[in-house]
Amino acid sequence: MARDVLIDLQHITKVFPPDTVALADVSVSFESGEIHALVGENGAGKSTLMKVFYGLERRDAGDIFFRGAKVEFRTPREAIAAGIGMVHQEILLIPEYTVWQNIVLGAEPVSAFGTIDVHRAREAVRQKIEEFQFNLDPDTLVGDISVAARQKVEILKLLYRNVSVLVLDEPTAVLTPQEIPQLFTELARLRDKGHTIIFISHRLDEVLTLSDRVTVMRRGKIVGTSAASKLTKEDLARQMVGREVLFTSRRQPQEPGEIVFRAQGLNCSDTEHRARLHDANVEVRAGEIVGVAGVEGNGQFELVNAIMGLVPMTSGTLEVKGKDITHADILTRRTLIAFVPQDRGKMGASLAASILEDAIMTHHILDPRFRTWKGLGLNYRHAAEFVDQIRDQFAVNMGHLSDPFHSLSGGNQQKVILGRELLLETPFVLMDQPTRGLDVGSIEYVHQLLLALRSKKRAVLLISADLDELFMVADRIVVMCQGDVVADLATDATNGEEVGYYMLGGKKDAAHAETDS
Amino acid sequence: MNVLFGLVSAMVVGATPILLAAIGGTFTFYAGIFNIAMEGMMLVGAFCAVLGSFFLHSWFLGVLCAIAGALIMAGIFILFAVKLHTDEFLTGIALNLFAVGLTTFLLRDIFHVKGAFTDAGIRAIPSVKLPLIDGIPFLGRLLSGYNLIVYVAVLATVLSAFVIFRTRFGLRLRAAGYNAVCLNSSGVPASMIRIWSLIVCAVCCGLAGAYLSLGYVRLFAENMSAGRGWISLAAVILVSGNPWGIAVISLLFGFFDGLTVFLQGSRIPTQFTAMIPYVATLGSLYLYSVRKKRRQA
Amino acid sequence: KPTATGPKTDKVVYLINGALGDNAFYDSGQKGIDNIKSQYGVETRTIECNFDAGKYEPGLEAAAQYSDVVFVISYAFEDNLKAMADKYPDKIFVNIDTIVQNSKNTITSIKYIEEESAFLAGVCAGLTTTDMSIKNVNADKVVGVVAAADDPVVMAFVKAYEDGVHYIDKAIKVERVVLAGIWDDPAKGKQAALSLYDKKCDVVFQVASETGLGVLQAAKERGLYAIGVDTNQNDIEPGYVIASDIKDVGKTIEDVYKTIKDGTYKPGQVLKYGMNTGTVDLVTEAKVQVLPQSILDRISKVRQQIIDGTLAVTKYQ
Amino acid sequence: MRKQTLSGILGVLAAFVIGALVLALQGFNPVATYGALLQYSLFSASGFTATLTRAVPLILTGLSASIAFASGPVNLGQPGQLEMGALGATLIGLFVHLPSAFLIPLCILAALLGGALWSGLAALLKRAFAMDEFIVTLMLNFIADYFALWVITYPLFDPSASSPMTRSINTAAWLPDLGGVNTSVLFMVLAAVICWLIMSRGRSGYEWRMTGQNPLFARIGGCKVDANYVRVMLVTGALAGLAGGLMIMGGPHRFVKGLGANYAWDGIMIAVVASNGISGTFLYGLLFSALQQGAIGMELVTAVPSEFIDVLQAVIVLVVVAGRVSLNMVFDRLATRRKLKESAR
Ligand SMILES: Nc1ncnc2c1ncn2[C@@H]1O[C@H](COP(=O)(O)OP(=O)(O)OP(=O)(O)O)[C@@H](O)[C@H]1O
Ligand SMILES: Nc1ncnc2c1ncn2[C@@H]1O[C@H](COP(=O)(O)OP(=O)(O)OP(=O)(O)O)[C@@H](O)[C@H]1O
Ligand SMILES: [Mg+2]
Ligand SMILES: [Mg+2]
Repeated sequence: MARDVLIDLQHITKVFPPDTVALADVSVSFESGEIHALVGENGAGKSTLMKVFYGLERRDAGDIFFRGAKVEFRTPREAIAAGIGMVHQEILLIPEYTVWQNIVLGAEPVSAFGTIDVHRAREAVRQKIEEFQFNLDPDTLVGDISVAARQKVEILKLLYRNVSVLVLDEPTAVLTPQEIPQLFTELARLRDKGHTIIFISHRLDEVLTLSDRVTVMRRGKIVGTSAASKLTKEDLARQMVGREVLFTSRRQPQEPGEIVFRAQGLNCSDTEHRARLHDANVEVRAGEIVGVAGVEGNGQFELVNAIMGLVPMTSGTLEVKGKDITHADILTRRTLIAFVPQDRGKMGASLAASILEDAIMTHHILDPRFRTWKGLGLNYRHAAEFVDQIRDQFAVNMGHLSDPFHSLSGGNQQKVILGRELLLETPFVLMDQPTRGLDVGSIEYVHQLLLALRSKKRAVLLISADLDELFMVADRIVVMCQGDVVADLATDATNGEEVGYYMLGGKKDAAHAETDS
Repeated sequence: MNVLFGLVSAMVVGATPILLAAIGGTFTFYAGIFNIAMEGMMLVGAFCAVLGSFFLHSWFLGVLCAIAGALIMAGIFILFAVKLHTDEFLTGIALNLFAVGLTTFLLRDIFHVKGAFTDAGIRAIPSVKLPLIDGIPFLGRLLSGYNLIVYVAVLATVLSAFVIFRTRFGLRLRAAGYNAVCLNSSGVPASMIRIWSLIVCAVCCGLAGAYLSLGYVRLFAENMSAGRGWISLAAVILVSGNPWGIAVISLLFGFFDGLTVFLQGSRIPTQFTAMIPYVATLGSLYLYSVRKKRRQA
Repeated sequence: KPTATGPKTDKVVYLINGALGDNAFYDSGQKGIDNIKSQYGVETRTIECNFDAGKYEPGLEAAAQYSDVVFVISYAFEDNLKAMADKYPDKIFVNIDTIVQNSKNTITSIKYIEEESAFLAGVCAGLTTTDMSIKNVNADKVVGVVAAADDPVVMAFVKAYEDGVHYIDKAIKVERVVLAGIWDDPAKGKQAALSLYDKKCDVVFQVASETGLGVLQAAKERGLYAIGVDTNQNDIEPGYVIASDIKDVGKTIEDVYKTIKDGTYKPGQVLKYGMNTGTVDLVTEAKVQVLPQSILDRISKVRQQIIDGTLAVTKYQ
Repeated sequence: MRKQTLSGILGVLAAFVIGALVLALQGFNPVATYGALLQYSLFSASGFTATLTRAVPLILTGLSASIAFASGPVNLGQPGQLEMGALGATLIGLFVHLPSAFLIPLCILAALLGGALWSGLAALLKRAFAMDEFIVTLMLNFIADYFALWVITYPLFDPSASSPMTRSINTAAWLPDLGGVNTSVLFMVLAAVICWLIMSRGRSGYEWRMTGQNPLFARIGGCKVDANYVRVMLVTGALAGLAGGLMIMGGPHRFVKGLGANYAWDGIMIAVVASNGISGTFLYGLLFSALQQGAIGMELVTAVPSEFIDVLQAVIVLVVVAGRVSLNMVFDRLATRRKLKESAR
């Protein structure tokens, strides 16, 4: 391993006023031609470190050396010019633009009068697509393609700029299990062509398979850098959270109770009248966790929205605790269903509101203790107590109640949302990707919560793209494919291969036969 | 026949300043700026046009002054809304207020008059006879002989459609509105694009102002933009920035605005005919919204 | 040292409901105020209420407290004026253009007989449209008027103008554009005038303040004729403004102030200013004279008849 | 909150300093001018009451805009809603004959309804046809203005008047003066307190705010988002209508031309300067009212043209807001430096 040090970050400090020290004297170096993973809990400062390097955030102290020289990237443009590209944690593409437009944006080939040379641009993009064997059509709108394809567009966007250093911030968080290995082969191929890749991930297995070296961060500091071959998953997790983390299921055998949630024959169409859900049947019993597996975009989103009453169903019935909620308004549903949505900023909370305001949503209607003055007033004293309760029960690390919600790190935001929803004490809990983007410590915590719910005899429907997660906590796994529920399997009687097989559309009819028997 | 031509010409006259300002507004709209300062930019443009034309004895220099004046307004907007990140709506409101106060103040200070300044020394922007078309009997009268700025407005519409949808700047401009962070990380500072969009907007509003004070009439009157900037903004938002749509809306507004004068002979009270352009705007908003809804459903 | 026994008269306030800069009514009054200032060396101030109803009462109050003499144009706040005059009976209030009487009868009102000059403007327009020897005048007997608002004072002008036109020839058609209170949009005024010229009008009378400036420019653009209002506007577009219907507010203000100074002023009067005082008139003098002598002579003749009282002009207010 | 107050005060002071420089450049004496401004707005009995009276429409329309903007709807229709409210109060005041104790509440109700009717129309168009309320309310302003002008020129015209205005409303509907101060001020303060209670202590205020910030989240949370939209539009329209009604009942006692003037636009500006906060709107409303009232004093005492106040207002707006942003930056920089020191230790 006689590689040169390509990037050297020295004593980087970054403060987010008023008092978040996101990076405290961080020094780390990256070598040319390596795949270097950056891991750490939520809020450890990984993204911030890379943004500082890329010129998206200003640092408050420290130096950056690139190819031995001290550099100062004030904007991404300068970083790109130096051959560095970054794919962000949140996908940053413009859905209204086509694939090629997104890729060339900022580096467009032009002809006379500043007109974009569409032909040249499209050809160049097509070439790159072929060169790296990405399966993309340059002319489709980015809004119409899958999340995985968008990830590829992001990477292509960098390759189009001929960068030699790629920074990928959680590229796999939104990918399906089938897509991850694909991405890995592509990344490995890039490395073999001489690219340097820095990638951030919470999936320790991935980190260990893909990377050459791993740097662990904790609370704005570097814990250490080591060769991946010398590490185990447990080592990594310990370094990250500072204690042991369990990776095996602690699900105790338990007899499920009566049926709590029943969806029968759900049909649902999207705005273009394409059917998104056909005759979907799902049942969840008390004390049971039912997992929903499926490649993203196969009807899970519609299932969730239909259950919550966010989109109209064309037919079907919904029932919770024997109560028919097919036509109920959202508030009625909320008396029966706790809901943790996948998109925290859009559906789970208002980022600009205060922590308190986000934490008491729904309770302020359903719980009479939140009312004063004959229901006209909101009891802020009780609200404050309530937030304290969430903080204590769910171990939320937060500042003042009136701080904006976005000042919380992702994991803590999720904990507040979980706390709010679980304290609703509803018989049925609907969770959509509750651990997406969370670190191992937080994931472990969420899993414990799920199992605690199960032992409290509540019914849980868990939608997850992470099969390992489903196998760890779910009692049954229903598989969705193209809007159909294609399989309903007891976790103990199936395995990852079988679920994957159904997910990819195999043996549809056989699956039905199996469930019927 | 005369009345018909009169109506057409009234339509063109009413539409031109709105069209020009709205074309400017479409740039800031695509750049993601809620720009309500068009009114103020237009007013300052109108004032500076008269200032330049009167003292420099040239309508052309007057037009340049108008653009310069509007650019100064844009500069303040840029300083506050882009650089200091103050609220755009507020910046716009303050700028509009500032424009009214400043032009009145300067009118008194420079020309020693209040209300309106008119003088034979103000050179007007000439009207243009289109070379070939002017000779054609009916069409010539319909299309030729308008003020130069009218043709500039037509050109600006075509050009803006080209720039926004065909050029590199256009691609970046729209990206700045759709997702500024994406544009930033693509290596183009969104703030630069915003600044350019405001500059383009100021140029257009400056021209619109020059049309008001040197084109159609040849004088400056306090607050002579008279709400046209707001109508432009409504037009931009109504058609989500599309330059062709803006052209249609501006012409419609101009037509109904002209109609208010032509409906005088009828028995409808003048207060009601005066409402027509605004009711018509609501009508087009209705048609637009219903169509959009139907397309979505 | 103060020796005079009468009320103090050294601070004069000119309080107007609208704003200066109309090139007409308010400005004419301001000229009178300025003359008072230079002639008597007294302190003068102007308060513009900018048509803001919320400013009328505090403006009056401040003016009454600050000054000795208040000249006020009190459209829309006659009530406030009455109350204020009763509250400050020692101050001199002169109300211009309308008649306002308070219970203590201390307000002096100046009333103009604007129908007389507007009638003469109509005579002028009627004579012009029927005289095809004047350049560009067409065969159709049509004249026009652009009014900025649909209110009694403006409509008094319009109707007297029509009477004047028909006094010349009953067959002349009078086309009107009455705007909905648009006083400060010259573009609108021009548009209105153009529409009238399109309807074959040869002469357009404007009763529209700043909006009316657009009328004058429309006349020039079409090579046709306009009649100005309130001040002498004949030289704004030389050769196209054939006459102006003037209302010399300034002169009346000076006259009244003179009586205040020389002690002949009596509170609570109604002073009527018609053509016989020269305060309202039609002026035809211009750098570029368009009207032929015959028309000028005819106008003079009618003016004299009005002054003599041999021709009675119908009043509308 | 404290930071906002500080930056507000600093901003206003800075704006006055800038204004003083401009005045001095123009050859006016800044001290005398500001002295006159203060005397005619705050430090004389009649000036002070006039300032308070002028603040009524400014603050009420400001509150209307604050609540609307904080809750989502871009209701820019305060000018029109104010006129419709004034028209409502005028109608009742003219044609209903009752003792004060009944007539005054009835007139106020009519004012509230008049404003709510006009904003409700916009809300209806939005709900039924998805027409953007921003454009609708803007257009309805023009329409209301011409409509009111028609009403006072024709059907309700006072034949003895020389400009468009209605007859005087029944004296029973006149708001009395209390110690020189018109009672319309009390109604305004009452409305402001209620607004504050609703927004800062009420359940509806909480829901409206949350809906304004993230409607999807509020909807999932069980808030009736559509109903809230309509409610906010009606309430904010009613507030603007109340402004109009109180102007009639406390002021000229009749609908005269130019009644609306620029109050509502100033109110909108005040709301935005105050970042849509209730107490901020109240305070800035008083400030702007004092400025506008004091302008008369400046015109009288030092003969400064009234345009100057327009410029000064614009400067205050810009400087206060820019000051707020810069002050935040300064605070941030201080906090950063402190943290850096701490972590270096
Ligand atoms: N724009 C911002 N404003 C204020 N604080 C911020 C901002 N961005 C990040 N932070 C804070 O800085 C710290 C580091 O955040 P960062 O996003 O770098 O974490 P991360 O390691 O990438 O976490 P994750 O795994 O959740 O992405 C966190 O406490 C976060 O709350
Ligand atoms: N991490 C952060 N914490 C707090 N505020 C932030 C953070 N990052 C950006 N901001 C604020 O968000 C806004 C937008 O930031 P952005 O990076 O787009 O602007 P900029 O590029 O710094 O501005 P300019 O173009 O003027 O240099 C600014 O007000 C900035 O201060
Ligand atoms: Mg991150
Ligand atoms: Mg003729």
